[in-house]
Amino acid sequence: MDFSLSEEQLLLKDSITTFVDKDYLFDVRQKNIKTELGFSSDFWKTFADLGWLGMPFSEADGGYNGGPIDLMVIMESLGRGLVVEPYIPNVVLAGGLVSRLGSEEQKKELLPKIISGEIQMSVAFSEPQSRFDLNDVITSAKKEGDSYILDGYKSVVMNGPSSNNTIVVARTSGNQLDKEGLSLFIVDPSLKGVSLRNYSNVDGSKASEITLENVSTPASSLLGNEGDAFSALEEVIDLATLAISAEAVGIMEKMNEITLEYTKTREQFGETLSSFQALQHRMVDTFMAYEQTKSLLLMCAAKLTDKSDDAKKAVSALKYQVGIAAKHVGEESVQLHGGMGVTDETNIGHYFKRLTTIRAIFGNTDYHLKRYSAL
Amino acid sequence: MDFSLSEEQLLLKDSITTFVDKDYLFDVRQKNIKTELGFSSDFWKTFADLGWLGMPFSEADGGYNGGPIDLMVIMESLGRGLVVEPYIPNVVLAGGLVSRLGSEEQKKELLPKIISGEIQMSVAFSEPQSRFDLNDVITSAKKEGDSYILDGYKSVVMNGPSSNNTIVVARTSGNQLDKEGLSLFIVDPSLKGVSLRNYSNVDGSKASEITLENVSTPASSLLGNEGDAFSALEEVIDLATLAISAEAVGIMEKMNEITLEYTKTREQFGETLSSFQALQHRMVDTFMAYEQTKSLLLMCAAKLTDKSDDAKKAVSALKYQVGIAAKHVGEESVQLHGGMGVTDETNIGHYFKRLTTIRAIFGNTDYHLKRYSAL
Amino acid sequence: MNLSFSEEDLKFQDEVRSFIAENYPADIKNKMDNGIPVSKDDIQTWQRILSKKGWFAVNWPEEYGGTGWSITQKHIFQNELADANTPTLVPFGVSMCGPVVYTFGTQEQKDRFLPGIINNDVWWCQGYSEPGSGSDLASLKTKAVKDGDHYIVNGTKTWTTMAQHADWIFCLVRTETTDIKQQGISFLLIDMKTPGVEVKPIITIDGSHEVNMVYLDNVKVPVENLIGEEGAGWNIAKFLLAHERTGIGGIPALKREIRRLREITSELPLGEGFLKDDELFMDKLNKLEIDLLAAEYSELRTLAAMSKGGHPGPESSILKIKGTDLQQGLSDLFVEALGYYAHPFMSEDDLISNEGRIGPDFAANVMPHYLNYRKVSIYGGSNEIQRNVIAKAVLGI
Amino acid sequence: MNLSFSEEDLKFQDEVRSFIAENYPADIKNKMDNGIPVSKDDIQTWQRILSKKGWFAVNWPEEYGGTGWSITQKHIFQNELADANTPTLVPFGVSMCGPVVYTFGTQEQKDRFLPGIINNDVWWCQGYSEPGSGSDLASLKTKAVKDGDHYIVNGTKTWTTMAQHADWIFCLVRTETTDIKQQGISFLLIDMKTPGVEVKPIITIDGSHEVNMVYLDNVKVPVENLIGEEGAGWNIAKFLLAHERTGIGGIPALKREIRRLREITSELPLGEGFLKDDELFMDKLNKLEIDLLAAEYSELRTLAAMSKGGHPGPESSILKIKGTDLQQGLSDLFVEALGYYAHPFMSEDDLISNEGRIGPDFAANVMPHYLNYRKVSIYGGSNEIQRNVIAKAVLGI
Repeated sequence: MDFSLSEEQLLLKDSITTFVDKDYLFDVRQKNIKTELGFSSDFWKTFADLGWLGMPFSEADGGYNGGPIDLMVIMESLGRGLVVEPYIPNVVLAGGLVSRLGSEEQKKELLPKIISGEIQMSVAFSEPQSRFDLNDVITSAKKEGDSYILDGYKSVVMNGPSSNNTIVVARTSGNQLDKEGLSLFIVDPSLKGVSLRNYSNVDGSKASEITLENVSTPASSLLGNEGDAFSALEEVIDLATLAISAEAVGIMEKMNEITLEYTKTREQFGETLSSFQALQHRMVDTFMAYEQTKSLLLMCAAKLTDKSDDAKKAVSALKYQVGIAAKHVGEESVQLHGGMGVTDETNIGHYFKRLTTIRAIFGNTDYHLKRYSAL
Repeated sequence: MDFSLSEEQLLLKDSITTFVDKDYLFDVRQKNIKTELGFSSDFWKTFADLGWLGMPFSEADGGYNGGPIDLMVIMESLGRGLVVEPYIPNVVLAGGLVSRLGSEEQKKELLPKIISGEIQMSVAFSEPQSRFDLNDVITSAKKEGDSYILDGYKSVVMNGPSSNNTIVVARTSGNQLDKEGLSLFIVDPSLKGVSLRNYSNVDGSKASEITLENVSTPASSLLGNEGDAFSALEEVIDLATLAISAEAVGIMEKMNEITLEYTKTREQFGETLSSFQALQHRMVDTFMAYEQTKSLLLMCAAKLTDKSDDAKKAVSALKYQVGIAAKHVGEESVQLHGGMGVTDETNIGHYFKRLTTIRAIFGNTDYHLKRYSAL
Repeated sequence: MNLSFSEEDLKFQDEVRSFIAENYPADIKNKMDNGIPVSKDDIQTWQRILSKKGWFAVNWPEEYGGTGWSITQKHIFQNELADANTPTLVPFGVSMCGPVVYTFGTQEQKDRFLPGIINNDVWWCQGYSEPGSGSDLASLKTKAVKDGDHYIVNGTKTWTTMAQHADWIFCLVRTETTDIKQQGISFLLIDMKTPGVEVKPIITIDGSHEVNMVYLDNVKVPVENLIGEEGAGWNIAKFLLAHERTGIGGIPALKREIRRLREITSELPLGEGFLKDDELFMDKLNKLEIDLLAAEYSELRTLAAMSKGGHPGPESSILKIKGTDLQQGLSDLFVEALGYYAHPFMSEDDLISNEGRIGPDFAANVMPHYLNYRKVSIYGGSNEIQRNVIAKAVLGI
Repeated sequence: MNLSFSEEDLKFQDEVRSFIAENYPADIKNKMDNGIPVSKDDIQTWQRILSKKGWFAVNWPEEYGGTGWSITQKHIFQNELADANTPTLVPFGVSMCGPVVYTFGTQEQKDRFLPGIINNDVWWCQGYSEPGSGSDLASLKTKAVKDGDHYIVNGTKTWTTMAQHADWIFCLVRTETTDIKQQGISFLLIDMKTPGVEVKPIITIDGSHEVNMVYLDNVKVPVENLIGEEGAGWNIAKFLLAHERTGIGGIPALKREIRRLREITSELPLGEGFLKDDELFMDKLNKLEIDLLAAEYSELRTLAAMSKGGHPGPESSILKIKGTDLQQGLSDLFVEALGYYAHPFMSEDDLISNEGRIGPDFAANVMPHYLNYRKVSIYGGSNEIQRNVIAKAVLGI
């Protein structure tokens, strides 16, 4: 049993940490999220240049053969920097689906561009009624000649606004909750009948509501076999859940550090906050919450790497724990900052906002507790 | 809106408090619970002499017309003294059922003796599978001529060992979970086919497992109408739930006092425990837990007095809160006592044990949360 | 003990309910019901309607324009206001400055300041916190130096809610530097139009502008604006903090909001059913409702005790902690209810124009509310300070 | 990073499993599986079986009879022991006194004391706590005054687990009174048969006799029983506390118990079904299982770090807090599972005679276990003390 990172993973971690500490400054981030794009295309280019975008792809696809542990290393480090660039929706979700299900043509067309940072993609998997159930899909796709006709509504599509292509989950057969009958389509958002409503989320990321009205997309845009998308979709979302959990662990580690530092300097009643025992014990508790989550993160990354039988269950255990710890660490960090914790100017509140949205993304505690129990 | 007690209620409270503080000493209690009877018949006589046993009964029945608020006053004060004498099973449960459902004859036969302390009674309402559902009854009663034949098993019957008569809940019709078809029988434990296994509970009270095998009890032992017992049973258990909640509130108030006192005298690292801020804040939290519970207790007593539409819901809200607070206050009190909290010699651990059994009696937090939600 | 409403109470309830139904302006109601921010004008309009009826300064002594209502009547009134979802009454004048003026002020001061508060012509804000002081309020540094018939005030106040709308500010200032920091503090009323007063917005994490920095640079304040004795300000501050805390729990609003959340669980689709089918979620809702019930009756107990004389004591600290816990907990449950739809951010302008909401109608305010409500355990004396207060005053440690 | 078992690890697991299956005495197994208290003899028998195989002093250096196993092997071994529900190994000799002796003792002391520990001839108990000391261990008052080639020891030790069975006690004693209370403490081994040693039982709220008072009245202890330098006892105590904490979490036993509780939910009738149909209960069980999984991997991380050198540091405090939280939480869930059937009390004699159990077979131990486990957050350095340790050592405050 070995918990240590490989040489390469340590180098990767170092390289991201250096980037985050030196270049990804808080005020730069704050400016970037207020732009139309919502992030920095220069930074995205850097990610590509440093090889981070290619990490999860096979060498055959032009990538670096990275596994779940590499992904964990990347996201934990990006989390510490509160990096808003859309690594998960673009690389992990869309790239993950294309690399798993794509035809040789589709892979050749899309993966090199994802790896080089030329294109942005997204995956439209949720609907207003679906909450976190991946199999709950009303959006329909009907074959007509050489095309499919898509109708439906996809909600809160991460990275939707800047996506050159969006992978849409649609139902080609079966009933609303069936796992069978789901198909994926690589949809060009400029097609007739596709309308996007773009917006910012509270965490600074961008998303879209997508309406599909009688959209005709060529049969060649089908990704994978018709009706057979569920298991690949679930696998990719599970990997993305690991990724976003790693991001949360990075964020919590950083928030604990910032808060501890703050309490060591802020004085009240003639003493630093850190000298009050009641606050000390609460900081010990947030530290332990972080440690517990980190342990499950490592376990989950290992089980996904080993393709263990209980890997899915490990994902749900992890995300459940992330939800619990994120609320605990997030709220306590703000509280211990007092008034400063709720101002837009200081970084702690922005870490808090991202940590808060992560609680729900890919399923909240209730959802994953039930999934854990059912698996 | 008026939260104050009446003159009479204040006198009642004073009288019990005086008894508890002066006569009901911890070592006396500890000796008494180790006897065969498990409590003091002298004290029981005192309860009768001071009129406490007659409180809940109508004047016509020889009582004092006391309502839920009087019952609350009694039980809160008895709780503070960790009184083990079986007020609830005998007076509130058995007495409550007889006074509600009894024929004139049954009432004349039994109530004066309950009020004078001459007899002990109990109610056998739970079964191994029933957990807290009053309507879950397998024990059956079949009419045969002038008798009923009882068959079944009743579990953890409070005050069973010293009962001259036990009121048995049995099913005369319907299926296991039906609310209709439940009947009550006043069963003489010396009848053929009745066997008792008597024992002590961890809180020092006594209970019995009762097996009924082909027991023939005269039709005159039927209490109330055949098949119609559920609503009276539910009403009496609700009142008993108020009573035991009041006992818990008294216990928690006392445990908080004892613990606070202990932390003010016990020194560690050259300072009293009470001077450590982390402990102070925790004692504030246990104090608040007590206060919150007390508020619901008052609300519930008032709603039962007014026979409000939402009185049942108030009972479940209260007992849910009692369960939460009892665990919190109980465990923290022991923890703050350190090693002394777990020894048999000191009173705090015995308060803790009673508070712990109260968490389950008449339904634990899960049961009452569900009932609250369903009502 | 009797907790039910009398005949007269029920009649009073009808009267209040009818009055609100007939007099609550439809445009303001529309904004409130749809999460569109209300303006200062809206609030002023509504408060004047209440004031005209004599129902604004509810808690004041009758001689100054109060109602003379019983505890039960006040309870009913607050509940009816909350049920109707009327704008929260701004406390700085009517609940804070007013009571200070009629309790500690001279007759002249009463005559001068109370009418403006009660008829809503003059808006107040509170100058307590300072950048360095935080929970340690008494460490405040803003200085007021006497210069003839004026004080010259210098310093910075922060977290000043609604300062951008206020005409006057009541301030704690240091008139003397002593070894015991609670001494030498005075309570001063300052006209915001005085030269040297500057207000700068603080934007909070929910994106709203509610609080401000208030810079005081050689501000000349007439000595007749001093309330109470010079150096007696700390007592007034303590009096005020206890007053503030009873209101801070916001129980009636919580009752409306939890009812609303229960409705929402029947509206929000979930799979082929609704959110109400989710037992785990409903458990949390029910637990919170029971907790709220307990807090409501705790507040009633405190109010009942107060009605028998005496100001709210340390019990108000308990109400503050429980009330703010519930506010935060409920705002979090709303966030959970929405799933992904809690994430889209709408600016205040988006909301006012009422266009392009994302997801369910009520969604836009939910996350901002959660984020904004982080403050409630921090302000008005942080919940940590409240625990210190309870430990000292109630537990005697 | 690689957390899976290698081929050899799996082979090792098989070996351990087979050994236990073949060598774990049926009568002891029967007692353990049915909640009948095991005797000192039972424990000794089992520990000798392990000792003979060379699997008793698992963590000791090989030169003293240890196994030289890898972290993974130790992990596997502990899990297999727990899975088979074997008696918990008594830590006072093998996990506490032994490591102290081989780390701080002279060659002579090693030769004299280690064999008795490893072959289970000599039973040890721990003389740390005193009536006045509690969490403030260093405030201990038991005095050892040198008198020629002996110390004369006077004082009282308390909470001494298994003192009634012990042959020897290792004690912290004060050999010098200094301003800094951590100084002047020495580590002394005392034969319980020495005149002046008296053991008195302390009965705990679960009704069991596990702990004792140990009175030391002019006890003559040869100076060669001093471990380490005179006055260096505090360092040894700290070394030992850290050692104790890693084991205290009891993760492997918790894993067996939670599996058992899950089985029980399919056995316990509830209405027309079983307890497992109760979603609220199962949620709590699942939450606890996830929490336990996290604690297990936290422990593995700590062990892995230790295997790369160094003693367990403040991380052991985290494990102690989490492990004991889980022990208490799980024991409470068992109580909840039983409903009313958690209440009947069976004395130790009732259990040994194994007659007249009330309710489900496993019920008799459930409430005593819950009550008894209140101690785990108190002993071995209370969880409050552990938080102080973490604050200081990990957070640097």
